[in-house]
Amino acid sequence: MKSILKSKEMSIALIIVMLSIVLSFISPVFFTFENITDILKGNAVLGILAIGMTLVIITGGIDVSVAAVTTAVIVILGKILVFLPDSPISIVLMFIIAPLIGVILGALNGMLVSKIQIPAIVVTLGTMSMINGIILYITNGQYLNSTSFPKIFVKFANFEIFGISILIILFALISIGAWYLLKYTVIGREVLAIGGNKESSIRAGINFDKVQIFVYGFMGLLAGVAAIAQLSYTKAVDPNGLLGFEMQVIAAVVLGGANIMGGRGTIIGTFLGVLLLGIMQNGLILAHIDVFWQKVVVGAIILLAVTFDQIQYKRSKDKLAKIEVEA
Amino acid sequence: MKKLLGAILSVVLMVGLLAGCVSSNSGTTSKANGSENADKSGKLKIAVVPKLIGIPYFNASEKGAVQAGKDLGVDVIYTGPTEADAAQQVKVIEDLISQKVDVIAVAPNDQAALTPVLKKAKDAGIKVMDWDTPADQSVVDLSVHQIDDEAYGRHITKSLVEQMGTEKGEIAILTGGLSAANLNSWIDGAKKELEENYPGLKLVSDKIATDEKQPVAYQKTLDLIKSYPDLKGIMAFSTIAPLGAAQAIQEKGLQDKIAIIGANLPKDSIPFLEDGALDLAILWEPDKLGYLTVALAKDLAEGKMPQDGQEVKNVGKIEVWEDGKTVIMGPPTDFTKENAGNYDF
Amino acid sequence: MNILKGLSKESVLGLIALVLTIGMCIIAPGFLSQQNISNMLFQIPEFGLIALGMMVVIVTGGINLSITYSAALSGVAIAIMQSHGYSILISILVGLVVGLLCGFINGFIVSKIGVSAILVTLGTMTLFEGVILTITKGNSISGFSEAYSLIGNGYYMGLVPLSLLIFVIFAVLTAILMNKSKWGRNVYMLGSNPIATLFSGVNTNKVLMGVYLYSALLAAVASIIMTSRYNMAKVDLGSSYLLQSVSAAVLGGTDIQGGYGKVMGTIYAVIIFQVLSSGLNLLEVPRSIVGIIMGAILILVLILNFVKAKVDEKSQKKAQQETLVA
Amino acid sequence: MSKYILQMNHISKTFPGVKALDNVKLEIEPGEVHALIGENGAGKSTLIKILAGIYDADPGAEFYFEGREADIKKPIDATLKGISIIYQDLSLFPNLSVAENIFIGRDSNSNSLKKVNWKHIEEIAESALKELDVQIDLNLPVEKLSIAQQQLIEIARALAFEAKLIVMDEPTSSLSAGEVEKLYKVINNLKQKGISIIFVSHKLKELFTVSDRFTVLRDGKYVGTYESKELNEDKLINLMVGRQVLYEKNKGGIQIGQTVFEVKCLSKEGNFKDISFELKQGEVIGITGLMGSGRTELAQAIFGINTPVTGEIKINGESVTIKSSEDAVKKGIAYIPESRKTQGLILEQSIINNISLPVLKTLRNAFGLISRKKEVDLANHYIKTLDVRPALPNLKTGKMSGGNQQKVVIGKWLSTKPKLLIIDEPTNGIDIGAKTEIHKLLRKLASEGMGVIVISSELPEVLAVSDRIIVMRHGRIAGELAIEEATQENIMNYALLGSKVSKENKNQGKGKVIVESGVSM
Repeated sequence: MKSILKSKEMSIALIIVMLSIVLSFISPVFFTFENITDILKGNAVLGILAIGMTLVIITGGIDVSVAAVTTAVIVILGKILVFLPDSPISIVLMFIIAPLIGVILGALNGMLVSKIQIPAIVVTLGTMSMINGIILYITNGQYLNSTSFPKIFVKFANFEIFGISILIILFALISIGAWYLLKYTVIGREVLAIGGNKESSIRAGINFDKVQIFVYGFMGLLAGVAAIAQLSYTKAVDPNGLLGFEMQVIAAVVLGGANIMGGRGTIIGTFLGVLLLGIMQNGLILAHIDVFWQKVVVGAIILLAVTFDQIQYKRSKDKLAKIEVEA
Repeated sequence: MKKLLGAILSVVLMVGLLAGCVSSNSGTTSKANGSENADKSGKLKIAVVPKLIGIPYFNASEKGAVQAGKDLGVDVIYTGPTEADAAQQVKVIEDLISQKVDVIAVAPNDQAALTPVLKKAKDAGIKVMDWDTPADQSVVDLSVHQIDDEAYGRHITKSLVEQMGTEKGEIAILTGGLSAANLNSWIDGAKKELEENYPGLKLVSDKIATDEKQPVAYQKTLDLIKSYPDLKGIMAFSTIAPLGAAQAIQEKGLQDKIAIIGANLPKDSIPFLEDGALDLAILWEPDKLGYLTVALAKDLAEGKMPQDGQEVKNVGKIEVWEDGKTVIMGPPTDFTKENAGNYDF
Repeated sequence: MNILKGLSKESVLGLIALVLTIGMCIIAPGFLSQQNISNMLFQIPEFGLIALGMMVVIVTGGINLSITYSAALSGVAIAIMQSHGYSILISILVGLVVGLLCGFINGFIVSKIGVSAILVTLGTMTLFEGVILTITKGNSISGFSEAYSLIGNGYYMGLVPLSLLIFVIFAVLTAILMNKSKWGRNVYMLGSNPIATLFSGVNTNKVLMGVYLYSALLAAVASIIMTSRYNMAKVDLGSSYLLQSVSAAVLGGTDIQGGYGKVMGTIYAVIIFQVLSSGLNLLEVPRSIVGIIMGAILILVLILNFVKAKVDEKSQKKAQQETLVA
Repeated sequence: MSKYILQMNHISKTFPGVKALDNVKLEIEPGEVHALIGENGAGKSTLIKILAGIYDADPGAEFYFEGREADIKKPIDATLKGISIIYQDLSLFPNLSVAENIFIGRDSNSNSLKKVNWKHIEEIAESALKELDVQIDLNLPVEKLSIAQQQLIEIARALAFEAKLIVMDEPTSSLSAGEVEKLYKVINNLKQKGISIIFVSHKLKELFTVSDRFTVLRDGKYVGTYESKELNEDKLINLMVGRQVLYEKNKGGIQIGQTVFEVKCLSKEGNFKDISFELKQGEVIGITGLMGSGRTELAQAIFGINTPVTGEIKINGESVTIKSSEDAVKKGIAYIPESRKTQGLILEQSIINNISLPVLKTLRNAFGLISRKKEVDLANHYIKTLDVRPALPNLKTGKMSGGNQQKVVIGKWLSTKPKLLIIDEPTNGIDIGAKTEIHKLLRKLASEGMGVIVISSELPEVLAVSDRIIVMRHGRIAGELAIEEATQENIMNYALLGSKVSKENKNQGKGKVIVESGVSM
């Protein structure tokens, strides 16, 4: 229990709490059920992608093609949805097709990273540029609204349980699922293991390539789910809607305490990272901060958070390095 | 040292290779322009450069431009950067100069940024005009405006007041990007109208950027509604922002409380117009603008300047300002739930 | 594969650049026209400078995501100075100082506090963007003097674009600094193994700080060329170069983990990108396809490098063991 | 059933161009501790890697485990059969808990989505640790443990896998004397359970303490297998290197000159306190002590890496402040760190680049740029004087043997012409031939006027090179011994107890005494 209090998650949780207290003083609206659910709903897509990215980053990789993959799935889904009948089967079908396409694209990244051993950032930079080009070529940026989608889709998108949107539920399910995966499944432990020590993991009989393909595939899978979420959120296909989104995803993950060199990262941390970004976006308008200053504030908070975290980390390391000196 | 020398040498070689090309080819280029194009197909080459390609608005313009090309028997090259970045746009234009087109019509991402390259185009004997968004007026031969910017902004303010049904209360402005010049000039027009005629309306915040993304506009609108519970109206500039804003209104069921006027395309707005979340979309018909641009470009290449009140086929009557080169396509079109279905963009 | 044996990564790339250039000369109409050549020569410098600035940072095992915004910030500073009537020289100086300040912030947090570069520059990227937005309100700033526009648009001796000359000077300077100076050597060593470098009596903090300052300097120079060429400064000035510059550096053979990277390789990569982009445009290939091809080339070249490295390694092992036996 | 648990016959391994193993055999009895010994490059690690399933042996090999032909293709196959390998650099996951580290690898062949049973994992880990009779919090991440504890985790992992054969590769290289004792106990314990152990080590004395039998390899060939009682250290060394190599205790009595280096009351919180000593021209000071006694911390503080410190440092009588390693080099201090591969060398870089690194400033030409010629000359000079092999200045140092790597590091620091050379564990992981060479070199440098401080945990080494020995304990100087009075015993007494117990042994300092490769800390 003690270790939890000292963990990285704690410091970001602290920042969130402080920010929330300040914001609720400034704006009474902040701490309302409606606002909180709006924040969660608005960041569900970010959250789902960030969770996939957490696994990738734990293994020491990175995937900058997430936004492109998600958009690709959205575009394909949009094209398919038009032909689907107005029946629940369509929703089921959507939940089969979207993750499937995502997995295929993600596994492609995984294959290149593991088999050809190209650094992940480079592979995904390449696939990002290719996928973006293909999307643009095919769609020509065509915006598609929900009028042509089956009615059931709109119903699905607006679905709520006790006032909680299906998007938040989706996000929650994914979070819990990924948490379970990391904590309670063999592959999840292997993800942490190869991030912790590549050499040892091979000696321990862990199939390094398999795990890598898995994490990128899983990232793709979540990109597929995120595509459904984004589509439900905007109820429209906007091929440009996620341009540059990968940076936010990565920012959320690293803010959540995952180590970009691998080995460290938790679902709860990432969740907090997403929350922090969401609250900042939301709070700046609520706090009536001049629009032009908003980016300055966000940048400064990111710098403060990472600096603070690093100083903490150094301190704990120094403590560990101490030896007993006779008085 | 050897390696460094090698490196420098190879750079020199590379440059030399290219430079060598310069001398060997400069002869042909200088004699060229009109004749060379003519002997290929005899058709005029008209390049239409949007701010970026791959967004609905400019796709709609493309349709009109291409159609005009077919109708008028000219080659239309519709190409632009993939991001609304002035630097990229300059490169596109530079490449077009290399392609030796006859006319370049550009919707500048940044007025000042394009001035040098447009001058270069002119020096190469290419006719230069702007469309959609004004370029530096000293370099263009013709300036095609869909609309008078200030009048458009004022029109949006007036329409908002009309839809709100009151001249008192809080309103907000959403915009695509803080650095979009044409959006900014419309917003300036709208603000002028507010200041001069509607002192009762209070702008709650400076223009709010939505990054040309629907989810961002949606989120920011939600935040707006929450922080300003008395908000009565929203002006949403850019083709995407109104959709996000309307979506927020729709989902919160505030159709009757908050009026939204958007500067967007009818087809995308239909669900929101029908629902009442979006009260009015005000824009022009971008395909007509594309058509008009090409039509006037052809005339320009043939040495004809437009006349005030001139009737352009498939577009309608145009207005030409006193300077003789500023063309206004016409008044904006109000898209309502009744007529929105009639348009294919 | 055997043909490539013994050639360095850079030479292979140079060969690819040459083949592409020749190919384009043959298939793309007007590729050899004076106009196109001069376009390419005008377009290379700004991108080339930013790519070099990125490369230097990647050699240390870091990355500089704030490079384009620090360039934009310098540009804005120059534009503001000029529009307030200060002389070109003073404006440029102020622009350089502003750029170096950006570099200093990155360098300080990376070297002194030890935060990983990707995090720091992610933060400063947003920060610098915000600062520019706050200053400019998102508008572009222009009002440069005629003389200033010569930097980006003028010719030296009526033939070579001035900006290209500036680029070549800085490329040579970078090559000399990286390969021949004490600092440059330390940069490579630091990129290979920062701890051993520190244990060799090298002040690694200073070296890293130098890297971020130099990266910012190159960005600032690029911004001088850009502001002059585009006659304005704005928040997104050159922002599309960010990921492209990473691609160029990596395509140029720079090891993303640090320790390796050559100026020449990066320049070849920049030339490849330029030739492809101009050539494909002349061929009227849609812009979107250009992106696809660029991505594909990046991955293909890396696969080629991978295969070549495998082959080389094998033959080297053999050779080495033969000498050991003998 | 044969009497051996493991039988490897006709094992050869050919790498492209070189035969690493040539018809080697290895036979292990159940419940024995078997020492596998040979110089660096003799083929020990290749043999172990074949056993571990990392390499395939050349065709014709016979490989039986528990009387059955063993088909080991992947590391995990070996583990599952009951062969556990504990590598020198350990195979742990710093970010994972103790329990998980003990358990890991068992599930790797099962369905990836199978549920991890934490209770089961903890039970197994707990019982394994119990067998070893150690208590470590199961939920602690391994990175928070000491090296000794980590080693125990490795052994516990082997036990959890019900290993019948455990290979320990240099298990004591980073353990303190007390911890080594504990390890011996654990090994005895395992032995009693009938578990066989293959023990790989350079420390001969240690091997005689624990091993029942020895298998000696030389140059990839099998030399023989011997009972422990048939051998003594001389014989063993003979078998290993084919010639007699002995450490000779330093005679002392050299001419000493002025004080070249002095520290006064040097302290750093949590590292060391009130350290004062002087180093005279011509002498070599040996600093020794247990792991965690603060000796490396002290050296790194003097070198400006472990700063800030309080107290005074004087070079040639002049007081200096050293805030960084850069300062230290400027003031004429050189430090050769204990970890050659991470701190001493840049493995991806060439010999030239490594040697020239600290002296780049002096290699500049008229334009202030690095002169390639000067650089190559410098590298070649040290390659020649130190007999670095292979003598290829452009070779990446990562591709060289340990001894030659160490020579490159020494060359790098000699190039700075230091007034003071501190060398930490100078011969760690280096074969005996190269060790004596390095010792001779250190003596020679001192006699030429350089101040030399040798930090080592190998007492024979300390005794062989030093003129004066400083023993540290818990961050303080526990005692100082002139070489004439120093013995392994009284050094140990200082290191362990903080006082000299001087009974007999007085005359051991005199005359030519052969110091066995023995006790180390």
